Amino acid sequence: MQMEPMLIAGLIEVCRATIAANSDHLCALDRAIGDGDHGTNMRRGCEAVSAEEANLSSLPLPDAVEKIGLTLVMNIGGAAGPLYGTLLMEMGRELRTQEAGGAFPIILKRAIDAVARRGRATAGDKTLLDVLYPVQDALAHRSRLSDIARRAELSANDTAPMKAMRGRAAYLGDRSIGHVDPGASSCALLTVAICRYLEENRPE
Amino acid sequence: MQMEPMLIAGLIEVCRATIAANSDHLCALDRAIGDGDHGTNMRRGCEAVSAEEANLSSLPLPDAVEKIGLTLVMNIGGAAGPLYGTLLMEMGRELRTQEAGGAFPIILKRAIDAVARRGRATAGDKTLLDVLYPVQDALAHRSRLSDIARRAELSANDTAPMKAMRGRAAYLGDRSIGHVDPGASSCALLTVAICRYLEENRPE
Amino acid sequence: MKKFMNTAETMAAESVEGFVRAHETFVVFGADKRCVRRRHLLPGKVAVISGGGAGHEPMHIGFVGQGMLDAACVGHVFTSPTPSQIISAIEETDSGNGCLLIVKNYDGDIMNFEMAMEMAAGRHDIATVIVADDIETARVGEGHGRRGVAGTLVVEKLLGAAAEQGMPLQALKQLGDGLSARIRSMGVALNGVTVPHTQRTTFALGAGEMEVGIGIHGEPGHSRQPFAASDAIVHQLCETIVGDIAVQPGAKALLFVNGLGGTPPAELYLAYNAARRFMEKQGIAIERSLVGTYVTSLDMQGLSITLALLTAEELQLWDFPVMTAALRWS
Amino acid sequence: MKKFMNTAETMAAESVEGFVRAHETFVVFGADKRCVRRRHLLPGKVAVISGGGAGHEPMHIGFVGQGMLDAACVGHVFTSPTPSQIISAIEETDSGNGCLLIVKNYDGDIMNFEMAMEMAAGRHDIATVIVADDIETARVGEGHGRRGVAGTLVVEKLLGAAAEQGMPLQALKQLGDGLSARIRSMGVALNGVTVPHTQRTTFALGAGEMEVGIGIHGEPGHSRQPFAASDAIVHQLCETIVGDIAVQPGAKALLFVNGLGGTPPAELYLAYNAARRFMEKQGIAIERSLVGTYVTSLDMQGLSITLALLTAEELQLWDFPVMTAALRWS
Ligand SMILES: Nc1ncnc2c1ncn2[C@@H]1O[C@H](COP(=O)(O)OP(=O)(O)O)[C@@H](O)[C@H]1O
Ligand SMILES: Nc1ncnc2c1ncn2[C@@H]1O[C@H](COP(=O)(O)OP(=O)(O)O)[C@@H](O)[C@H]1O
Ligand SMILES: [Mg+2]
Ligand SMILES: [Mg+2]
Ligand SMILES: [Mg+2]
Ligand SMILES: [Mg+2]
Repeated sequence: MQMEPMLIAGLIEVCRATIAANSDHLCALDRAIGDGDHGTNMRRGCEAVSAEEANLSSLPLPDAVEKIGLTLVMNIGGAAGPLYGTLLMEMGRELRTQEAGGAFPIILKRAIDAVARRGRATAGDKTLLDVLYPVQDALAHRSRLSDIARRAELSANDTAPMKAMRGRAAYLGDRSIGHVDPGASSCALLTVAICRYLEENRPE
Repeated sequence: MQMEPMLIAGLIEVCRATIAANSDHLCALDRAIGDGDHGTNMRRGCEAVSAEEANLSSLPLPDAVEKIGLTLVMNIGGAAGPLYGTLLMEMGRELRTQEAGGAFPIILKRAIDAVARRGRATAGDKTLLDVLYPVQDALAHRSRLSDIARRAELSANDTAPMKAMRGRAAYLGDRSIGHVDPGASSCALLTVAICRYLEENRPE
Repeated sequence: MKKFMNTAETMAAESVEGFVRAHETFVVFGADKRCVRRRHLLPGKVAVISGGGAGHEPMHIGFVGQGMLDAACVGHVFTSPTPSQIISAIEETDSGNGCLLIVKNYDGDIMNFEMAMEMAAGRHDIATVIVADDIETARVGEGHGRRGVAGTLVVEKLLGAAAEQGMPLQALKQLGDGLSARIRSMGVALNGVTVPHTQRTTFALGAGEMEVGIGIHGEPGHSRQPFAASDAIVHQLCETIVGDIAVQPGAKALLFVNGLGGTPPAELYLAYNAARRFMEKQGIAIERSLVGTYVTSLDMQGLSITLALLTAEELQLWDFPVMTAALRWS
Repeated sequence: MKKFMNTAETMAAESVEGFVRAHETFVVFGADKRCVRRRHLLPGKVAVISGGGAGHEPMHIGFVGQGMLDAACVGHVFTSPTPSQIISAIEETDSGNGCLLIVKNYDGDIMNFEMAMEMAAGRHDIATVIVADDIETARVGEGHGRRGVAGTLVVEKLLGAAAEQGMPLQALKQLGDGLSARIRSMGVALNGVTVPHTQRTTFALGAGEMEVGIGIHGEPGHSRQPFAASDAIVHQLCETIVGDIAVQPGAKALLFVNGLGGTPPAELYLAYNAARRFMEKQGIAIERSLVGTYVTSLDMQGLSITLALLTAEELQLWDFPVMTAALRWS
């Protein structure tokens, strides 16, 4: 999987647009079991990354990815900032150490583990991890892009029956059951958008 | 007009009952152009007088009337306390100085003037004075009790088109127009009740 | 209407009792709970006394203590205290140097304090300062005067400090009377309030409405207007205030943004920010500031802005140590 | 939803700006307004820093000043500040004696402070105290801990006083960690709040409902119950608190009734009155009291009750002079 500056710019834009279009929906999900700001938080982060896009495109891929993570951390705040930020910062660092290409599923796995450590969370806690791990799994099994996207969507929906063990939703205990986790939802939306973009702009 | 302890007790009870029955209505009137407490204030005053009834009946009439006034002042607060209190305190004092009977319209006139001084108000200011003065006038013209009662009711209604110049309602300026003044209304209700009671218990 | 209360009848009394218990190191109930007074009276000073209906907390009980009031009387909700309460406060705090009564310009307050003064006059030397800082009412009634609202805090602070420093009664009265031309307040409400006894709101506002020129008794204000952005609201209040008060070049002022009970500190600070900009644009030097919930109208959502043009001496009185529940500095 | 605001995006920033201007004698913005800090830092002491989302004012900026915090970071509404803000606060206030970060136990706050600490670790000596005083949540989640709510004020006051008196970093951390078992809070809301960005309430309550066990981010609480008389509500909160904290015979305590933003002082004092009676019946000596609006959830109508069991030394730290916007005594 060979990334190019054009591709980075495209992905940044596709993520920004996806979040912008779904910001209200994500806030609504967060209102049900959290504090109602997840859409706003994600939008602020994506806009900050977009604003940096010119600088980012000139960087080597690992640096660009790490920088995107740092930009998210330094602009989002809340829970989403450190979580999405750690994901990308770790991914950038892993990309840098594992210069040889091809090991992306492993890189992603390590980045997701870093997110789990940051959040002191595990799979099943009703968080974005419950989308990230299945997506990584699909990737590791060389699923098609459309299947990865589908897996992300299903996984987000699968958070509904879970009882939240981390984040604000955990304060609700059993009352968190029956609602889709906002972080899982944003993660699925982004995964779907990225898969679709890659599908359409497949570098072959 | 010869007052007897029984009559005093009866009047106290009739006033208390009238205010109790109309307390919500008086609060509603006060909500429209004041702060919504006139019924509550009057009820508190009447209940305090009722509680004192045993002591009052043993006093000579002027003392009893003055004491009723003082009890109103010391228990009502707000605007109504000093106004109704002054009315009865002055009436008691006048009754004492003018020992000879028969001059009740003059006694009442002096007491009403004291109320006007206390409130720095005059007829036409949209206050209880706009019931008190017409009632005194009817009394001076030796109207029948039922006519006095009717005059009180009409006078209270006549405060509706007036613009308030005193009391909280004055802060509303033209917006006070179109509402019956709560103090005028309580005054009319009491007058009607007293007239009816005297009619039924006419000491003849 | 949801309030933390048990019964409407006992609400004011329970609240005052909680207040006294929370601040028992420096306040105490007077006899029969007719007033709340300083625990440690300072002999030799003029007693400074105020009072009013309940529903305006922390005013006035929150201003009882060193450097401000010696006693405060609380009436029923939105109802002036009775003369018996006021007489009690006078008797408990007058150390022979006279009493200054600070009275908000409402007919009910005026009449009750006046009757108390008449009844106590033989035994006590008493003077009265009437606070009438509200801006809107002067335009409405003809000559019956303005209401006393949040500016009362400023008058009580300055006179309390002067009394604590030994100023005699007549000088205090003169100082108080002189302040009235230089303190102006104006308020806006985003909702009406529910009087506990009646369980009904005093006036109802739609989602897009606000009531401008309100007082502190839940009475409707001067005009109903479409709800607007904070800066527009603040601008209107400030413009009216500045248009009504004689601002000399080089004027020094205290700017006070007061919450009416249901408005949180964050919004008050946001409004203060705009008010301060406005005043400074007018060439008024804001030398002192106060932002908070001090003079309330039950749980009314809304605020008032007070501008007090003060002399250097008056600013010093503002700075003078105060040790009360609501204002405290040294 | 009617709020004094201009735009949702600028609300928090405008409010903080108003705050800084109103209190400019003792607070000042840090670089790029990333934090609010003491104007006059005291060299030689450990820097005490806190922060959190906006919407809880006056916490934490209202606690910046002599005897309490050296700096506070404000995030967006209900959103933890970013590591860049926290790092900025550390850099501006660390005089070489280390920094104590006081963090409320929310995953967002914990993670942002943690990342800041990792990023600044090389250049600064940093310790963290986590405040987790909320009572309800421990019953719910399994072991992920309680929320940090109004008890944060108590922790910040005591640690701020100790730092001002020269206590070194590790001793401060020990003191702070030791407090956590002895401070408990529980809150109740009478309405949900509207987050300005979304213009929607976080949860909706009917006229006869209340939400018990709420935090301060507008999130729903532990259970929805029928609205009740104040004494019944206070009784439930107090009973839960006392059942959750190890009260020794002869225990001395601070009792703190906190308004959540839309509840007026009179109601808070009424609730305090009942809480105090309850605690004293349990044999707990209420040695200090605090009643007021300090730790808010935007304009939420509601309150929380905090009980802090304190040693004689800790009571002295509470009494130690403090000079901030929200707490001030000497
Ligand atoms: N400790 C945690 N570990 C992993 N994910 C978490 C954790 N806490 C929260 N999240 C995720 O973050 C999402 C909420 O993000 P957001 O609303 O932006 O932050 P906040 O909760 O601070 O308002 C949750 O839906 C969940 O997916
Ligand atoms: N200055 C005044 N002179 C004469 N009557 C007045 C004056 N002020 C108020 N009133 C009367 O008092 C009534 C209001 O009484 P009430 O509601 O009990 O007191 P408050 O206005 O203090 O709440 C008014 O309706 C009016 O009739
Ligand atoms: Mg959220
Ligand atoms: Mg009234
Ligand atoms: Mg009244
Ligand atoms: Mg948040």
